[in-house]
Parts: sequence; C-alpha cells; structure tokens
Amino acid sequence: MLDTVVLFFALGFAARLAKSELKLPAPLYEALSIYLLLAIGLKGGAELAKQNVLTVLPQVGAVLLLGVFTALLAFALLRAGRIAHADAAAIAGHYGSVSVVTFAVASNTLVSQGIDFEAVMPLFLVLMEVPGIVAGILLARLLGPRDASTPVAWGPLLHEVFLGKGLVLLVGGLLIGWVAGSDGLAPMKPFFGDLFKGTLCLFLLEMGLVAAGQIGGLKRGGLFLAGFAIVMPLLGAMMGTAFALMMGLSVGGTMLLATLAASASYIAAPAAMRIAIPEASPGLSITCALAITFPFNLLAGIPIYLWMARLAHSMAG
Amino acid sequence: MLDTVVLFFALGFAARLAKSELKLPAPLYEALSIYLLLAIGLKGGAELAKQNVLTVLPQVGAVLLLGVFTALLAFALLRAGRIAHADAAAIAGHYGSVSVVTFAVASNTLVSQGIDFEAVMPLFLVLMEVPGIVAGILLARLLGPRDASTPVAWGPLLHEVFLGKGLVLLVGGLLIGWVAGSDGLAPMKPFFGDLFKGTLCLFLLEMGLVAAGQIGGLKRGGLFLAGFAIVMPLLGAMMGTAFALMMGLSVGGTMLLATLAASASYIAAPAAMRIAIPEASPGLSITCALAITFPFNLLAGIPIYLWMARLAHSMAG
Amino acid sequence: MLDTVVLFFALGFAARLAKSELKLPAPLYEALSIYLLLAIGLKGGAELAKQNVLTVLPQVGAVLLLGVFTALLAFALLRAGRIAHADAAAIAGHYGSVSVVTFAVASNTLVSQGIDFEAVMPLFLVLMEVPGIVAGILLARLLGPRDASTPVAWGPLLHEVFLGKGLVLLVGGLLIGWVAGSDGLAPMKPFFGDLFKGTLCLFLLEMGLVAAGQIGGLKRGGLFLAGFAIVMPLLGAMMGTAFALMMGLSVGGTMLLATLAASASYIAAPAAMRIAIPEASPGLSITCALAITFPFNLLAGIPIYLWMARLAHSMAG
Amino acid sequence: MNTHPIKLVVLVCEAALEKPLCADVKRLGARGYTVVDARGAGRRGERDGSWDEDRSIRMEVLCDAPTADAILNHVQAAYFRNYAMTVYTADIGVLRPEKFGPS
Amino acid sequence: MNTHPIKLVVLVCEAALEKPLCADVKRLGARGYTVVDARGAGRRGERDGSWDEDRSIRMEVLCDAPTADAILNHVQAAYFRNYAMTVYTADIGVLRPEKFGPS
Amino acid sequence: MNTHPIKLVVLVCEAALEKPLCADVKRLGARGYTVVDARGAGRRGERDGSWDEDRSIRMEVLCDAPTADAILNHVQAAYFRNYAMTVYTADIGVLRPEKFGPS
Ligand SMILES: Nc1ncnc2c1ncn2[C@@H]1O[C@H](COP(=O)(O)O)[C@@H](O)[C@H]1O
Ligand SMILES: Nc1ncnc2c1ncn2[C@@H]1O[C@H](COP(=O)(O)O)[C@@H](O)[C@H]1O
Ligand SMILES: Nc1ncnc2c1ncn2[C@@H]1O[C@H](COP(=O)(O)O)[C@@H](O)[C@H]1O
Ligand code: NA
Ligand code: NA
Ligand code: NA
Repeated sequence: MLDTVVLFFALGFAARLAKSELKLPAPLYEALSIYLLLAIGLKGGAELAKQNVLTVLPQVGAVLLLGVFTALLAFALLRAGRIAHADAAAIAGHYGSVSVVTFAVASNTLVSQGIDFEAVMPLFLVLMEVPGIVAGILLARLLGPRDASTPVAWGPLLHEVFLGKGLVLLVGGLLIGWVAGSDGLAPMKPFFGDLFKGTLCLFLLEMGLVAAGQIGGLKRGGLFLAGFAIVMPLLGAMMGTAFALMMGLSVGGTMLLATLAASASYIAAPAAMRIAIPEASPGLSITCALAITFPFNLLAGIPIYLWMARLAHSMAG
Repeated sequence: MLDTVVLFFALGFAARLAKSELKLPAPLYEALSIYLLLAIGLKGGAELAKQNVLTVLPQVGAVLLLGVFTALLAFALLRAGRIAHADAAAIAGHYGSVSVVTFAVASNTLVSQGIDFEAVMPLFLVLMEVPGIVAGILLARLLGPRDASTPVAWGPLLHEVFLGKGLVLLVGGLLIGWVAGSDGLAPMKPFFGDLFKGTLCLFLLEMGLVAAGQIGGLKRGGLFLAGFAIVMPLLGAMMGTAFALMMGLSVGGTMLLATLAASASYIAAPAAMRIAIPEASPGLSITCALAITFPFNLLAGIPIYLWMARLAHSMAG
Repeated sequence: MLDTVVLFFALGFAARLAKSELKLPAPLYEALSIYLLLAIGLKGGAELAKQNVLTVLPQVGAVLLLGVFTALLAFALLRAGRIAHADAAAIAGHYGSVSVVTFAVASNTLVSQGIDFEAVMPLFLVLMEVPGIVAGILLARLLGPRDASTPVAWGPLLHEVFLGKGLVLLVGGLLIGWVAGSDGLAPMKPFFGDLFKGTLCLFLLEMGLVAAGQIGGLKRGGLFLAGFAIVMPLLGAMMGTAFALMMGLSVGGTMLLATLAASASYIAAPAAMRIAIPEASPGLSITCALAITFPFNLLAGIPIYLWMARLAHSMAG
Repeated sequence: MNTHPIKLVVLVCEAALEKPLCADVKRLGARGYTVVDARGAGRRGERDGSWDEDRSIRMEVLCDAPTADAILNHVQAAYFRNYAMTVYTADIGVLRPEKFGPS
Repeated sequence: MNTHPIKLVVLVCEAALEKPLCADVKRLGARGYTVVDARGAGRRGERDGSWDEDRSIRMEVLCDAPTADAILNHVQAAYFRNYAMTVYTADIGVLRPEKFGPS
Repeated sequence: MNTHPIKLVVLVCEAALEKPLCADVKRLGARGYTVVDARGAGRRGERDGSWDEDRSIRMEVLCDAPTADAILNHVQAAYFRNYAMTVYTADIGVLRPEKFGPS
C-alpha cells in the first residue's frame, strides 16, 4: 500500500495540472529543504555514534564507485539514444547523484513496515551526493567536443558542489548528530524528529507542484527521454542491489542503496550543472529527474526495490 | 471565558493600533494559512472516513442553500442601507462565504468544553466556501446596472473560485484524510495535529495586525456598515441555527453551522471579488469582514451562537 | 560540557567562513525570531502568574539600573580606548541592552543541569532591553560634540525602542502567558514549548552565518575592540552577579542576571541605534556584539558565569 | 557597444492583476515580462504588502513602440478606473532588438 | 499614445530608512512611492540581505521636477553622510500626469 | 539640483548567475550593484520563481559608459548563448558621479 506522504505529492501534482493558483512561497520551499537536510543528517549522525565507524571504511569506496557507475551507465544509454553530448553529460550527473527526499520516503517505508536497516545508510546518502556530479562534469569536459573557449573553472565548481546548501547541511547535521548522540539530540526530538513526516508531506506537496510544472518539457524531450527516466532507475536499482550484496548489507540496507542508485538529484545537481555545463538544456534534466523518475520512484520504484532486495537476498542465500 | 488563542488576536490588534513596527513576513502569513487549511481538511477527512458519507448527502443541498441565503440576506440589508449596487454584491459575497479561522476557533472552543459535534462539519465548511461567492457575483452581474462593456468572464472566474488556494487545500486535505484515515495520518499528527493551536495563535496575531490596519476604512464605510457587520453575523447565525435544526444536527454541530453562516470570508472571497466585481471598493468588504465581524465573532459571537444552539435545542426538543 | 544547541552556531560559523552557499531565507530568520521572542515571553508570563508579582517590585528598579550601569561602564572603557564618541555611545547602547538568545541558551543550560531559577527572570530580561539603549543615546546626544543640526527626535526614537518587534513580542507574550497561565497555555505547549529548542538550533545556525560574516569588521575595529568585546562581558557579569546578590537571587537567578548583563543586544539595539546615532558606524557594534561577545558567551561565558554565581553564593554565605 | 532604442513599460499595481496582465501583454505582442513583489502608496492609499490583498507587483515589459502603445491603451481602458495602478514608460537601449520585436 | 514627461527618482538604501523616507517624500510633495526589497554592494561594503541589519530597499518615486529636486536636496543633506545610499533620477513618461503633480 | 549623466545597466537573468555576475561587474570596473528577486517569462519560457532552479534576479549597475560597454560585451560573450538573460541600458542622472566612476 502507498504511504500517506505520497498522497501529498499527488495533490500538488493534480493541483498544478488543473492550473490551480496554489503556490508555496519560495522561502517556505527553502525552509522545508533546510529542515529536511538537517534532520536527515542529525538522525544519521546519532545512529552512527552508536557504531564503530571504522568497520564501514571499506564500504565507503564501494559507495563512491556506485555513484560514478550510475553516471556512466546513464551517459552511455543517453548517447546511444542520440542525446546531444552536453545534455547527456548533464542528465548523467543528475542520475549519478541522489534524491534526498526519495531516500526519506524509502526509509520511512522501511520503518513503517518494521524492516531494519544499517545505521550507516545516511552516511552513504551523503557520500553519493557528489561523485556522480563530478563524473557528469568530466564526461562533458573531457569527452566533449574540443571547445577551447570554455575551460572548466574547477575551483568555483568544486566549491559549488561541496559547499552547496545540500552537502553542508547533510554533513553538518551528521557531525552534530555524531557528536551529540541520541541523548544530546533528545531535547530537539520534538522538532527534528516528530515533525519530520509532516514536513516531508509539505515538501512533497511542493514537489508535486513543481514536477507537474515540468511536464511540458516532455514534449521537447521526446519519447526516448521519457523511457530513459523509467528504465534508468530500474537499472540503477539493480546495480545498487548488486553493490549492496557485495557490501553485505541487510535487506533494508540493500533496498535503500538500490533506491539511492535509482534516484536522481534535484537539489545539488541542477545548481552545479547549470554552472558547469551551461550549454546543456536544464529543462531536460529536470523533466527527467523530477517529472518522471521522482514520481516513478515514489509510486512504483520503492516497492519494486524492496521486492528486488528480498529476491536478491533469498537467491544469495 | 475567552479562549487563549483570542489573546493573540488582541495582541496583534493592539500592537498595530499603537503603530508598532511588528509585522509578520508575508511568506509566513502564506505558510500559516497553507498549514491551517491543510490541517483542517486532513482532520475533517479522517473523521469522515469513519462515517457513511451517503447519509449526509441530503444535508449537502441544505448547506449549499444556506450559503446562498446568507449572501442574499446580506445583499438585501445593504441595498436597504443605500450601499452602491456593486459594493453590496461584493460584501454579500464575503458574507455568503465562510471564515476558516473563525471555524477553527469555534470548533476549538467546543473541544475544550467537551461538546461533541458531527464529523461532517469540515465538509460543510468546504461546501460553504463557494456558493455565497457565486451568489455575490451573480447579484452584481445580473441585477446590476446594464454595462455592456464588462461581461463576466465566467471561465477564469470559476477557475479562481474553485482552484484558489483555499479550496484546493481544504478539499485536498479532506481527500487525503479520507483516504488515509486516522491511522494513515498518525505519523503526521505531531505536525498537523499537535501544532494546530500554536499555529492558529500566530495566524491570529497576524490577523489582529491586519484587522487593526483596516480600522481606517470604518470612516469611509460609515456607521451603517459598522452596524451591518455586527447585525449580519447575528442574523446569519439565526439562519444557520434554523438550518441546523432542520438538518438534525447536535448542539455542537448547530453552533458550528451558525458560526459558519455568521462568518465572512477573507481568504477565498477577496481575491475572487476583486476580479469579478472590480468596481466594488475592496476596502469596504475587508473592513466589514475583518475589522468588525471577525473580532466580533471571536469575542462575542462564538459564545452567543453556543447559547443560541442550546436554546434552540431545548426549545425544539 | 557544551550544550548541543551551540554546535549549530558552530556549523553556521564554519559554513560561512568556508564561503558556503548556505543561507537562510530572510523571512525564515524573521519567523524564527518572532517565535523565540513570543515563546520566551509566554513561558515567563505563565511562571509569573504563579507568583505574587508585588514582591518583585523593589527588584525592578535594581534591574533597570543594572542596564544603565553596564552601558556607562562600556562607554567609559571605550572612550578610554580612544574610540570615537558616537561609536562608543552606540556600542555602549548594545552592551547596555541584552541578547534574548544568549538568555535562552543560558536558561536552557540551567534547566538541563537541574538548577532552579526565579520565575521572574524573563521579566528582568524584558526590563533590561530598554534602559541601556536609552543610556547609549543620551551619552551620544548629551555628552557628544555640540552639533546643533541634529537634535534628537525623541518621539520616533522612543517609539522605535518601545514598539519595536522585540519588546512588543516579549511583553505581549508575557501578558498573554500571565493572563492564560500554564493551564491556558497547555494546548500551545507542543508549539511554543516542545519546539523551542529545535527552533533555537535553527536560529543559532543563522546567527553563526551572520556572525562569521561580520568577522571582516574586526580588521576595521582593531585589537582594542576585540579585547573590549571579551573583557566587557566579564565585567558586566561581575556587575550582574553583585546586583543579584544584593537582590537576593538564587544561584540560578544570579547566573542568569550575570548573563543578561554580560550579553549585548543585536535585535532591538541595532535598529534603534542606526536611527538615533547615525554617525556611528554600525559595523563596529555588530562585530563586537555578534562576532565576538555572542560566541564568547555561548562557548565560555555561560559556564564562567555559573561558576561565578556559585563562588559568590558560597562566599556570601 | 551599440544598443538599439526600445520602449520600457513599467506597471505597478495590485497583485491580483498579475495573472491577467501577463496574459494581456503577451496577447498585445510583448515577448516577455519581468515581475517583482512590491509595496507602496498612492492615490488609493497605502498598500504595505503585509497580507494577500495588500500586495503589489512591479512589472517591466520591454517592447517596441506600437506594442507599448497598445499596452498603455489596454490597461488604461481595462484597469485604471477600478484598480490601484501606476504606469510609466521610458526609452532604453537593448542588444538583440529582435528579441523584443513584434511576435 | 501620448505620455507626459515626468521625473523618476530611485533611492537604494538601508532598510532602516524605509519609514523615514516614506514620510520624507510625502512631505516634500510626492503623491506616492513604490518599494521593493533589495540587496547589493557599494562604497559601504556588501549588504547581502540575510538578516535585519543587512537589508536594503529600492524606492521609486514619480514626481514633477521641483519635487524631485526637493527630494534630492533633502536626502543629500539628511542621509548621504551617514547611511549607505544611492540615488538616481531619470526622465520618463506617464499617462495622467496630474496623478503625480504637486499635492 | 544638478545631476550628472551616467549609465544604468539592467540585467535580468537566472538566479544561478547572481554570484558570477557580481564578480564580473566588479572586475569590469563597477563600484556597486543592486539586486532584487524577480520572476518572468521570455524566449526561454516561463520562470515563475516557485523553486530554486526557477528563480530570476534583476540586477542594476550604475557606471560610466566604458564600464557599461565592458559589461554588455562580457555578458553577451559569456552568457547570452546558454542562459535566460535580458539586458538593457538607460541614461540616468546621479549626484556624486565620482561614486560610480572608474574604480
Ligand atoms: N507617485 C508615485 N511614485 C511611485 N509609485 C507610485 C506613485 N503613485 C503610486 N505609485 C505606486 O502605484 C500603486 C498604485 O497607485 P495608486 O493607483 O495611485 O494607488 C501604489 O501602491 C504605488 O506602489
Ligand atoms: N554602482 C552602483 N550600481 C548600482 N547600485 C549601487 C551602486 N553603488 C551602490 N549601489 C546600491 O546602493 C547601496 C548603498 O550604496 P553605498 O552607499 O555606496 O554603500 C548598495 O548596497 C547598493 O545596493
Ligand atoms: N520583453 C521582455 N520584457 C521584460 N522582461 C523580459 C522580456 N523578455 C525577457 N525578459 C526577462 O528576462 C528573462 C530571461 O529572458 P529570456 O532569455 O528571453 O528567457 C525572463 O525570464 C524575463 O524575466
Ligand atoms: Na542515483
Ligand atoms: Na457566512
Ligand atoms: Na548587557
């Protein structure tokens, strides 16, 4: 059964399609995203504090690699479909990175179904934000048409990627949660814990409004891109599942890693890509990531990836 | 005794009269109203889910009629007082519709006094948003001075009315609450439930600031309008009480229907009226609805309507 | 040990120093400060309601005096350091007034350490907002270079000071809390009570961003001002401790009064000073108050003042 | 660098008119517009933007002279009588004049 | 469509000056003004609008030339020395010039 | 009151360009800039400002003619091809012209 939070996405989507006046004020959107990023980081950090972090060090490399691989896979598919080089690289960057809200909905699903997962998952979320984006930029700049007039200014770019709102809040939250531990965070639990789901609802309402507003991009993008935005998450999830098995994750952890690999970023990636690959049409990436892949993951993907994780674990023995 | 929430209205009112700098940022006002509309819808929907909705179908017609009747009554009173045709129609539209926050305060009063009311009341709130507005527009356009140059563009108008922020969030919330039920909403209760009263306080603070800012309009409006803004809610409440008795509502439900009939809209109606009856002075409607009727209902009306409902039930019963 | 809330300040500070993109939208900053001021007022008011307020009347005069004294002390120090007259007066006004958030963190520290304090403390917070500011203005205007062209317009100025956002919300909250009492506020507790610490965290995050942004002012201010911004709170705290002993406050109350005297305003004072002493450079005051004294108080001051209070009480008997 | 002369039309009015105005200027031939939130005061009193009904917008339209004329004519006929509104025009210079020409 | 020449005065300054400036321009004869929130940088450093003391506003006043002069004179005397402020004027065209004439 | 003629350059573009543009105009000689949040529509479709990627800004730069030229040249070369952007210039008058002169 669908989680209630998804209904808010549907409400926003429907309202926008019906051309309703409904609009969340821009500062509210910003406030909600700041809250969600911090809250996810804090919760993850407090969980991590209970663990011996050293044991996960070997997994870190695998997770970083997974981000790069999904970006490469996306790029290969898109070029095979004759998408222009710059556009393919930009879209690949979005799919190489991850969607924080998709992660939130997926872990929420696990919690409400009583399925455990590794405390380290939010750290993986953070780790997977960046490598896919960097891979996308490299694909654009190294393999792209030689265009001497626009060398990449890596300085500002890496700054944008590593010091953007998303990563700073996630990492900051992680560190604070890790230092403070569950006890230190207890007084903030009514705020950062209890309100999480309700805030997620409001954010999904806004995402529905935005996603439906991007539907128009589908015409420009064409059937191939629409197909890509559904096939890619499925392939990404398979890759994520395979990695999870190798890393020895539980069923819940496997499903979450698959979801991360299947999801496409729309907080960190668009801002970075706009500056790094300006010749790519931002509409295409956003339409794929937000208008198709995001709702697909919410509605169909998450249950599929759970089923996938169970299947893989039963097969793997 | 007065409910605490009303004190926040008084604070805002006093601060503005004293020309304080205090001002809520506009996006906060929007965020609070989005929250309140959604929360009321969700709560109502979850209550409805426990019911057989079919049994209320006959009541729906009565409630829609009540909206139209209060608009007609207001219009008749205003024209009797020589208020210009367009102004009378616009004000009638405001009084034919309902005030969501007045409803929230009234139901809050019932809850804190331990008085039950029908689960279907939030649905009635939603139903009563629109008919009064439409009646106001029709009064302006059909009975008004023949002015061939401004035919009503019903398309955009109905769009404005039905797809405005207010109705979309109320109806959307109602549907989500109805689909999800109390169980599905449980994880959002800390957000949409527990925070309701505090958010209402902040909103009432802002309403106090805005209402006091409209006091200046009283001079332009004159004594007749000021009197209207107090008499009309009382008459509306009587009409609402009568309808409630016919519909077989409980004491709590009767009081709420009376409150709905007594209240005047300042979320949905002003926006719609500004487009539909541009020749009406918006200041007049807002001054009546917000600077007089709204505080009157908060301070005096709600207790009166409860007393009225009890009286009517004891007489009827 | 440091309270967790301080880590959020550190995160904001570090993010800004690293030139991160992170920025809280301005309306969110306003919303958070409105919430904090109201919540502190409400809580204080509800505590006061349990008391016989008349017994504190004699203390009121002492507290008002303390504000004036800290302003005079600051002014004397600054003039001794050859800071320009207007700048010295403006900075003195900031230090004569108080920092609401420092108070919040300090009382939070007491609560988590299980140390009681007088219910009347929030009233003292309110009382200490104004006199230091007025003293600063008088110092600028009465002792300043005779400059006939700019007489003080006391009307708008006192309006600004007494009817500014800060005081209206604190006093309004205090009154509402006092009228409603703990019982009347109970339904708002999930909002104004339980969320307090989380909201404080977000506010401190923003304060960290702002404070780090003012670091540049240190260069202009020079070493003397930097030293002042650390010595002044220590001297203020001693003065506050002495006053507290004379007033017969408990250890907790003593520490809070010391903190108030040690803290510098950055909500009420900057706005008032900008209008009242325009020839003072606003950057200097803000750099001292926000970039040095505020973090100093959070990190080192609060524990010191608690130790000071204990020492004083053990010495006093 | 050579800029080409073109008209700037600025409309300051109640926020309720944003949607109709956007449609109007496009219909009358403008190829775009820019809107910012505003507050202010004028003949119809103070509009301090503190709540929905009190907000104003400031819209800028770059267009050729005939389109500017058409916009002025239209808003004068449609909105001047009943709405808080201020309109002015200025002569400015643009690169790429075809971007703002008749559509 | 015939527009009438009139002055536009634009003042960009610290948000703290909003209230005094509104009173000033009215007193000096302007019939209205329009304000938007702004951020920026200038001689007095960066003002990025992230908190109360760092916010700027951009105010527009349409008025006749003598009023424009009076406003320029006043703000120069009252604010230039101590506040972050930038002022410029432009010649623009309006309909209904009486709306902006001496009050 | 005598004002001195100077150039006003207005740039309306995607919010993503705010930081680079601020750096650009300073580098090219401008002594300041003023930015407001905006929404709008143009050749590249509607940008309604409802979320991060959809926001626009409107930047004003007061500067002398050579600096204005340099800014126009630079943004044309650097941004016109790939970004939503509209630029125009106007002749306006300022007090204290040295405040906007070459830095
Ligand atoms: N003289 C003026 N200068 C600048 N803006 C004005 C002026 N008069 C009116 N406005 C703006 O236009 C809006 C509507 O004007 P009005 O129709 O005169 O009430 C006001 O709310 C102001 O924002
Ligand atoms: N050359 C300029 N072009 C555009 N805006 C400017 C310029 N100089 C200053 N400003 C604006 O005016 C404000 C105050 O300027 P200032 O007094 O130079 O610090 C700045 O914060 C900017 O918003
Ligand atoms: N004709 C116009 N008048 C006013 N603003 C415009 C115009 N065309 C474009 N704009 C603004 O410039 C932005 C970028 O334009 P464009 O590159 O044409 O999409 C738009 O989002 C509008 O805010
Ligand atoms: Na991915
Ligand atoms: Na009604
Ligand atoms: Na102090």
